[in-house]
Amino acid sequence: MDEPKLKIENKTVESIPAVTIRFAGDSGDGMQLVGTRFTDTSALFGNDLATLPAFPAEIRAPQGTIAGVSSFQVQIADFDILTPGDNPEVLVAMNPAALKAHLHDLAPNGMLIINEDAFEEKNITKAGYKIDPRESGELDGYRVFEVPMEKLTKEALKDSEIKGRAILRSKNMIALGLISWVFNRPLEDTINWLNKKFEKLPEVADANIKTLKTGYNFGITVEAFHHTYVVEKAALPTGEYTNINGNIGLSWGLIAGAKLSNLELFYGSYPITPASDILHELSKHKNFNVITFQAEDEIAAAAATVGASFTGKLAVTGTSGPGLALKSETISLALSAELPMVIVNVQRGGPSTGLPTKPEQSDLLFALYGRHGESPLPVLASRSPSHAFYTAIEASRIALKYMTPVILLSDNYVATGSEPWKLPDISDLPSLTNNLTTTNNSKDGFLPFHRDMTTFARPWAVPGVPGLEHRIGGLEKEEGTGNVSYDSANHQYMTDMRAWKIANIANDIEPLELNGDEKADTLVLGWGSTYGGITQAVNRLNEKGVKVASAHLTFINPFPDNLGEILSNFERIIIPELNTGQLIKLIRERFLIDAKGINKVAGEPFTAQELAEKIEEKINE
Amino acid sequence: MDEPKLKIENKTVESIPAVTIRFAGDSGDGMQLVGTRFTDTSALFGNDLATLPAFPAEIRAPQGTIAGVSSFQVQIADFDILTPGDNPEVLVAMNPAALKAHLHDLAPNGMLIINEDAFEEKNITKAGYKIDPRESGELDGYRVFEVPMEKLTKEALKDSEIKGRAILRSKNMIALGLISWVFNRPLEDTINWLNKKFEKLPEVADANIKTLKTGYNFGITVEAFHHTYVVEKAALPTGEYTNINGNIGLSWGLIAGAKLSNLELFYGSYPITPASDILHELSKHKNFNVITFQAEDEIAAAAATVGASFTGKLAVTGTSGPGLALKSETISLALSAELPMVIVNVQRGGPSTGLPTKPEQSDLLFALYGRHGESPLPVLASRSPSHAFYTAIEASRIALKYMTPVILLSDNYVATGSEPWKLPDISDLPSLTNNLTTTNNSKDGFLPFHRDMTTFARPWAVPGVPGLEHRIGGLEKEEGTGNVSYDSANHQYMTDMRAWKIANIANDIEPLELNGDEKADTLVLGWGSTYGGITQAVNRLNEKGVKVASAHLTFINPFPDNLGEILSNFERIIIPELNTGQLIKLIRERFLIDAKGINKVAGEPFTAQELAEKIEEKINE
Amino acid sequence: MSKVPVNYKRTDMQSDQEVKWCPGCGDYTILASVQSFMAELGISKEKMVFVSGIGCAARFPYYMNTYGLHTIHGRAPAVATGVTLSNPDLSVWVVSGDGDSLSIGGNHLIHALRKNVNIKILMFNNQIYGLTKGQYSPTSEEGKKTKSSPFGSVELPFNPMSVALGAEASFVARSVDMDRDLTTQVLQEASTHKGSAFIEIYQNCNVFNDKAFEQLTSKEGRVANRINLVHGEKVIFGAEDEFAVTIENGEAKIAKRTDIDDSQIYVHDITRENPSVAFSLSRLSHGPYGPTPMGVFRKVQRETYNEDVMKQIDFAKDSKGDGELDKLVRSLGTWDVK
Amino acid sequence: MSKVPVNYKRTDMQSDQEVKWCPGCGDYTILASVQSFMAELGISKEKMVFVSGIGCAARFPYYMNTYGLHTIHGRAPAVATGVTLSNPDLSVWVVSGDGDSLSIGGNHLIHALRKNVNIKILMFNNQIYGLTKGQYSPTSEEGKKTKSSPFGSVELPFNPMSVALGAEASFVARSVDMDRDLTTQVLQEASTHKGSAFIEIYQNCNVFNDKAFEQLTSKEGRVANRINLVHGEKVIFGAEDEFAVTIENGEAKIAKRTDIDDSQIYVHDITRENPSVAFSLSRLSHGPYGPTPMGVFRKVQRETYNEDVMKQIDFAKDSKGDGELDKLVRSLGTWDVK
Ligand SMILES: Cc1ncc(C[n+]2csc(CCOP(=O)(O)OP(=O)(O)O)c2C)c(N)n1
Ligand SMILES: Cc1ncc(C[n+]2csc(CCOP(=O)(O)OP(=O)(O)O)c2C)c(N)n1
Ligand code: SF4
Ligand code: SF4
Ligand SMILES: [Mg+2]
Ligand SMILES: [Mg+2]
Repeated sequence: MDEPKLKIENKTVESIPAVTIRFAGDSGDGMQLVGTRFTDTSALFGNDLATLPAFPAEIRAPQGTIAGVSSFQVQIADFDILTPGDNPEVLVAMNPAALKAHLHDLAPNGMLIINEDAFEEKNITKAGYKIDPRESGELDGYRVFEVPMEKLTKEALKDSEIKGRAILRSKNMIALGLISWVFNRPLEDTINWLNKKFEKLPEVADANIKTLKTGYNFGITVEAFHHTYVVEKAALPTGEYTNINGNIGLSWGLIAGAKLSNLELFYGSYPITPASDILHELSKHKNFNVITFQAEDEIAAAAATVGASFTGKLAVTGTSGPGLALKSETISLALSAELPMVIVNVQRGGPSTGLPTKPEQSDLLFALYGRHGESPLPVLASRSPSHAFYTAIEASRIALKYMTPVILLSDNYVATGSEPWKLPDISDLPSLTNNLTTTNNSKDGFLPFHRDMTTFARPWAVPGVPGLEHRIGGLEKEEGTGNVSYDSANHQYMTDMRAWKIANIANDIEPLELNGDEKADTLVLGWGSTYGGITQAVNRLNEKGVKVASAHLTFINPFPDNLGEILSNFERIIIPELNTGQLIKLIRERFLIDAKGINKVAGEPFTAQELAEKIEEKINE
Repeated sequence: MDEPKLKIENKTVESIPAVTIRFAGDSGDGMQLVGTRFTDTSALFGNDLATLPAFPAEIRAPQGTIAGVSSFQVQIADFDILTPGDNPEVLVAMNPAALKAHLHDLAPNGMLIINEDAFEEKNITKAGYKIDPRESGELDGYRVFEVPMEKLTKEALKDSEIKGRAILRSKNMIALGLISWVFNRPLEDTINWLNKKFEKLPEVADANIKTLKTGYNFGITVEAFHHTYVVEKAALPTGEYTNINGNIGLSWGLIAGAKLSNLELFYGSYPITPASDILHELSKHKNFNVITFQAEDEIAAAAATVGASFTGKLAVTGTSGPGLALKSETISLALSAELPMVIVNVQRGGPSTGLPTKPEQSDLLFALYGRHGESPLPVLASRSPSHAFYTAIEASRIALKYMTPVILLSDNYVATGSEPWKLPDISDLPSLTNNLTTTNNSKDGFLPFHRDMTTFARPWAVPGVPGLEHRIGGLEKEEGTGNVSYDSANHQYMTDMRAWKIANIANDIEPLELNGDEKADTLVLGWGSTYGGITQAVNRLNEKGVKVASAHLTFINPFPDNLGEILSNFERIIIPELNTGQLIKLIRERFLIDAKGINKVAGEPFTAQELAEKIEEKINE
Repeated sequence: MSKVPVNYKRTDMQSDQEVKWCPGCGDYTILASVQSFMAELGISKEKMVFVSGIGCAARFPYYMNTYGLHTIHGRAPAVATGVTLSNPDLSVWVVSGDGDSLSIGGNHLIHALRKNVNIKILMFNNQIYGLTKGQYSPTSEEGKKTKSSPFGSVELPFNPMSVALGAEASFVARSVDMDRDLTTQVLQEASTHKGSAFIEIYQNCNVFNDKAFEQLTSKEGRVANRINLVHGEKVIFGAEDEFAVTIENGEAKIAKRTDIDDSQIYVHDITRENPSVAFSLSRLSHGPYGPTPMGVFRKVQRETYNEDVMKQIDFAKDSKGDGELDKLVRSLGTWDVK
Repeated sequence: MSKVPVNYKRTDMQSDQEVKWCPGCGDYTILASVQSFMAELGISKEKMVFVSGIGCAARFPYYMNTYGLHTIHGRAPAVATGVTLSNPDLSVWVVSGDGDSLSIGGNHLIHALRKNVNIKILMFNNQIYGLTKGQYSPTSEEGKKTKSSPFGSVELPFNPMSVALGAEASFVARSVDMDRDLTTQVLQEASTHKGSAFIEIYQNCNVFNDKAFEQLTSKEGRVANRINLVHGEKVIFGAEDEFAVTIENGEAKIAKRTDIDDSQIYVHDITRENPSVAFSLSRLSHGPYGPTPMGVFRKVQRETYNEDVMKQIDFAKDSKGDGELDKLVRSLGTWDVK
């Protein structure tokens, strides 16, 4: 087969500002790979983009069933976007189950590409259809393209060294090739990638490349596809970009936090979806002096992290909801011993095991109040993959400066979604201070609980430093000496001090910023992963002429100092959350404001459209 | 030695309405025993009373030091009282450390009885005194009685079979005998008790009795004590009374809950102060078919309790703060599987190991929000030892009727304090319903998540029942079938259903009642162990003419239905709590009311006096 | 537990749930073995309870047409303890993975075994965390490269048989997914055992740790490397029975039969009170590499925790009579206010 | 860890904290032994770290004039793991009770031992929960009446030596509070051991479980019942050395010396790779009753977890060079927007 000619012949090319494409197929069909490849090529091309992968909790649920469907959505655009799109305009469905699971999201008149070879009776029944959906009329209103992906693959590989059913493993490349044609994306990048990935299995690389080209050529050849599209480069701020997801952003942020504070990073963790990838990522970077400790459980992970903190590391433990529950007692120890520590919680659907692969923002109150006794600590949240990088640094900064555990919230949406990130100038990143000490602070011997009078942080004397030997623990400690104390007045004082130390951080964090119409009556306030959705919704409403502004909290405890003032400038406060209303409780309580919630607990992020509608409804209520 | 003559000769007897006495000594001095004996005798006599034991976290801290001081306070009264008194009018100090630790609480002109034999230089120094407090003038303003308790004991026992230092073990009986004389309490009851307790060691019984009488006779003989007091019987409602502490009340309530629901009680626990006594008490009552399971840790205790619930028991797990932290993940499982279960949390000072033997109300928000995901459950709190009996039944009722875990809060003050309890007529106690089923609820097979449409509870089919085999777990479940479901709409529905089920309980609980001046502007709202203090403070203020009312919540989640209406009838809401302000957050959030807190985190309950003053301050602010 | 004659077919043991493991996963074979076995156990199915933690293996209860509870990671033995204590008449089975049982759940496992709680614990050992997509587990071999150990793991794995024996387990056995006969035998022995049983079943995770057990399952490996432990019989193995196990100086050893006299061969005895020999057998291999003992290591009768608990309750009722609330609330002494 | 010549007196090892155990508690003697031993260890005290959980025993760090961390119940081995991983140059000691180590903390204990983390774990076994005022523990004898088992406990206790050996412990030893010499010897052996060491020290709780160890500490008991394990020596014991230990049929047994030939006596070898014999020795007694082995059961060299972790880091730095943030953020490929 010849190299496909990349000149545009026999086709109309329409330029569009953005498109949202969803690839859906069986868990074994390689949809995540197709999606990622298409994303990377588009990034290289210069589009702005955002992605949303979704996969079942089973490793590989039964083939052909709805439970087994895995999908990947990407929005590419020639402008600055914040979400992976609302309803996709293009859906690739590799089998009937994928069609059944996703068709309802496809935009009216959307392009639907289906693998016709998979529409055998067996599969149709497995997907839960009574009759073939291609014949039931339910595809009316979409632009349907049936592609014999398996036949094409087999043909393409008839001379290949790969034989038998293994051939069909490449059929996802038909889809990728075809979509590349339709959206005018070159194949080179993917071809290079395949050659590199299968360096040691050249016959596999070859088979995939052949199939990829076959898909592309199918587009060229088949009449139906002669109308193609191009999404131009986005006018992003100039600079060097990379494409990261939130788990990677967060991991790199932790490495950066360690570098910037001149400390070494210790990461104690126990695998749990969707936080495991942080452990995986960090364990690759041992040349940064990163120690990753895969513990026997979350308690041990947190406990080892406390030990590491006591010994002078930038000590971090990461997990997801059920694991945070197990760490609660240990976090309380760090809080009482006033040791610096970052606890990363990548939220997922709950309660209990819940929906382990779905996003939710339902651990906020747990992060704030999830410890026995009076145990305040700072809580902040990442709003996007690149923001995760910066919040990881910020969480490290606060922990080290104030000698306190800090909870950093992410969620499955931030963690697994990706976006282009304009690389910062590393030398511009702030250096982080800490309370390490090697000198005695009193003539009567070292006082581990003698506080700094601006930050209220205690000194951090670590084993190995001569002369500062001391002993602390989880019983109430006497201010100054750190000795065990059951004294009433001291307990009151220490309780107040611990509270005050955290409250005082409000002066040391970025003030809240407004987006949208600052003169509006209505403020939409959010936190965490709803950032893209809210901001885009508010921008759209502003474009439509609806007066509304938005603001997004990074710190939920303490609140930034200017929050009260900002809130007082608006008549109506709307708080969208992927929970039944948690931030709203804090706002109502603190400011006695009758804020209104927009809530969703369906294992899915808000779409911008959905939010725009609901915000407008509330405004008009 | 003759039987002491119990006629009143050579003395003035003054009748007083109430007195608060505090016994303080070394951990080894037997102060808890003396206090308990005096309490029981007074109870038998017919006083109303309330007690407050306090002991160090160490088993037996070093003798003679402040850390090692153990104390027991009791108020006896001829009227209905609610607290163990504010500042004691009588202090018995067995050594200098006890004096040092407690003198500052003694009421002006209070009676101070000290064991003069303990005031050797060594002990005086150990207690941290530079000079003998008897000579420093710091005892001025008190009525000091120095009693040579050790000498008296030795003399009393010079012919005893007990020899050597062991003799001094009885010296606490001097104190008890003397106080019995001063407050005109007969010795018979204690003599009987000693004979029974030391049935097998008659020489020990004998020694104690001899010393007891010596103390009493010392009172008769020594000029100084000729002024004595009597606190008459209290005009309590007629009935049969017993004296219980909160851990016993709670334990009995659980046994009653099981009886009243025709179920067997399962109690899974791991020892922890101050909850261990519930395990101890329940393990005595195996003839009630009570199974107590001392697990390897709190997680296993909770997990076994979930297993017991799945198998049809009234399943209860009990602990204190650090243990509640460990149980969080397991409670979330019970919540998700919608299994009935009671979780008892006896609060103590936190964070971390904190102050294990001190009371605090700082786990309220943790009880409410201490789980990952959206995981609402009912939370209620005991306000006194006898109330613990009824709340244990109530928690069982709610758990069984609504198929939900329920958190029942107690604290160290309720748990270890005691009060007379007018026994209820057992046959008047309500019988408790449950959702046990043996019949299929659908023609397509048993639907474990098919709900009752009034309570929203699901049916409870337990292993052993033929035909209702089913499988459930902690992943999100499909409404009806209970099968694993990752469906968006179903997750939203189940989340709403779980929330609604709990919220709906508001209709099924006792409405809030008002105490004090119903027409007042100010309402003092409380929960848990502050009940006695608040009520007494408000009553005193009312007597003084200050217009104020009080109300005390048993349910903190959901709030009783009439709470909003009650709050709206007052201009000023004051919320005293032994924490930095937790209930107040809930009230402010829910009702957008600018309630004001009175807060204390000092390891001690509020005294009525302290509360009365602070409430008045707030009213006058 | 009284066995009533109940005749089930394997299909009676299958729930209506679709089985959701990866195609080719060893769990399927084990499921088939267990279903067939339970069908013939002679207990009616409402008395069977399957309890599991979290992991691929832990999905097991969904597929059994019995009572089932899919709980949280590592806690199944504790949950099952609550089940059997509450109703000693049930047949209670725990299904778990190597991570679930030996990583997060290690403590509950050893305590259940020590207490001899009447539950049967099946640990599907695939030497990997399957459900979380492939991190090393406490049974993974040293040097294993996984997502969380890209440069190779540096941990000596547990020997699950040794762990169980060190924890006073009264019943310890090992099987492998592919060998349905052996699995059935081992289940049979476990089901007649009073008290807790710990059964390790080597299970192939073809997605994240394929062929981990090849030395015991390949055509040659299975004859060369499986040391079948049979009660009352000499322990002999090899393609031509050319090897034997001896106990020398307190250690189990492998000898060529030509080098020893047959009288030196160890005769397997699962009922020895003293677990030392069972322990030494467990040291013949450290994982499924080379000659590896399979079958029942130990089966020793000892009072069960459940029985003892029930005895105390019965004793209390016999001696004090059934508890009465009226008496209880008066047990500390009362007084009357008139 | 390089030993510099540091000369301390015992008093240098005493912190300024008042010791708060009950008068007569066995913990005092152990504290004295440890303080004297640490004073002579030759390590400067800022490099010593004592980590503990919760319990009476766990108050220990407060009394050592070193770095100390009193953590939460059961988690000390995990905390200590974090300490030693963070600074392998420290001498890290865990002090714990039987409840702390074997009840709530069992899992962390066995994992630390398996991984051979370089920490020394002292478990003060008083066979009771002291701090919570007397409930039975996982080492309490069966039938024990306590506050939580008023009718007697129904649990077989762990044999801590067996548990540790089953968990791949590379160093296992036992001592008793009263025997300061033995304790010092055992500490000495542990301190020269690379990797984790598990040391059980029988400790009298005179308040809640007085005289539990009488059979090993009374005048007669100590001669009659202590089986002293000495490396390289025949295991002989009794008031007149009249008994010996033999290894027969894979089990350790006690024999009258008159009944056997001296050549049959087991010669103790703490360095045997195979833990089977050490395990069988652990079965000679199940608690401090009758003849009970004391001293070092096992001391086997094996790579430590810490070393292996550091090796990977050094290797990564050698092969990739010190990490640079600039490179890191570009590692997934970048593009330019102009
Ligand atoms: C508290 C908690 N921690 C972590 C997890 C994530 N998790 C689920 S299964 C699993 C391990 C699975 O391994 P294994 O038990 O060997 O079972 P397999 O999947 O291999 O059958 C982990 C770490 C969880 N669900 N809950
Ligand atoms: C999470 C938690 N659970 C329970 C407790 C209560 N607790 C403190 S020490 C202890 C057991 C003490 O026994 P052991 O470890 O043997 O130490 P000992 O006091 O006998 O030295 C318990 C149950 C606690 N502090 N924290
Ligand atoms: S991941 Fe492995 S263990 Fe899990 S289902 Fe797939 S093959 Fe089986
Ligand atoms: S309770 Fe027992 S172990 Fe604890 S300090 Fe007292 S004697 Fe020692
Ligand atoms: Mg596994
Ligand atoms: Mg102990």
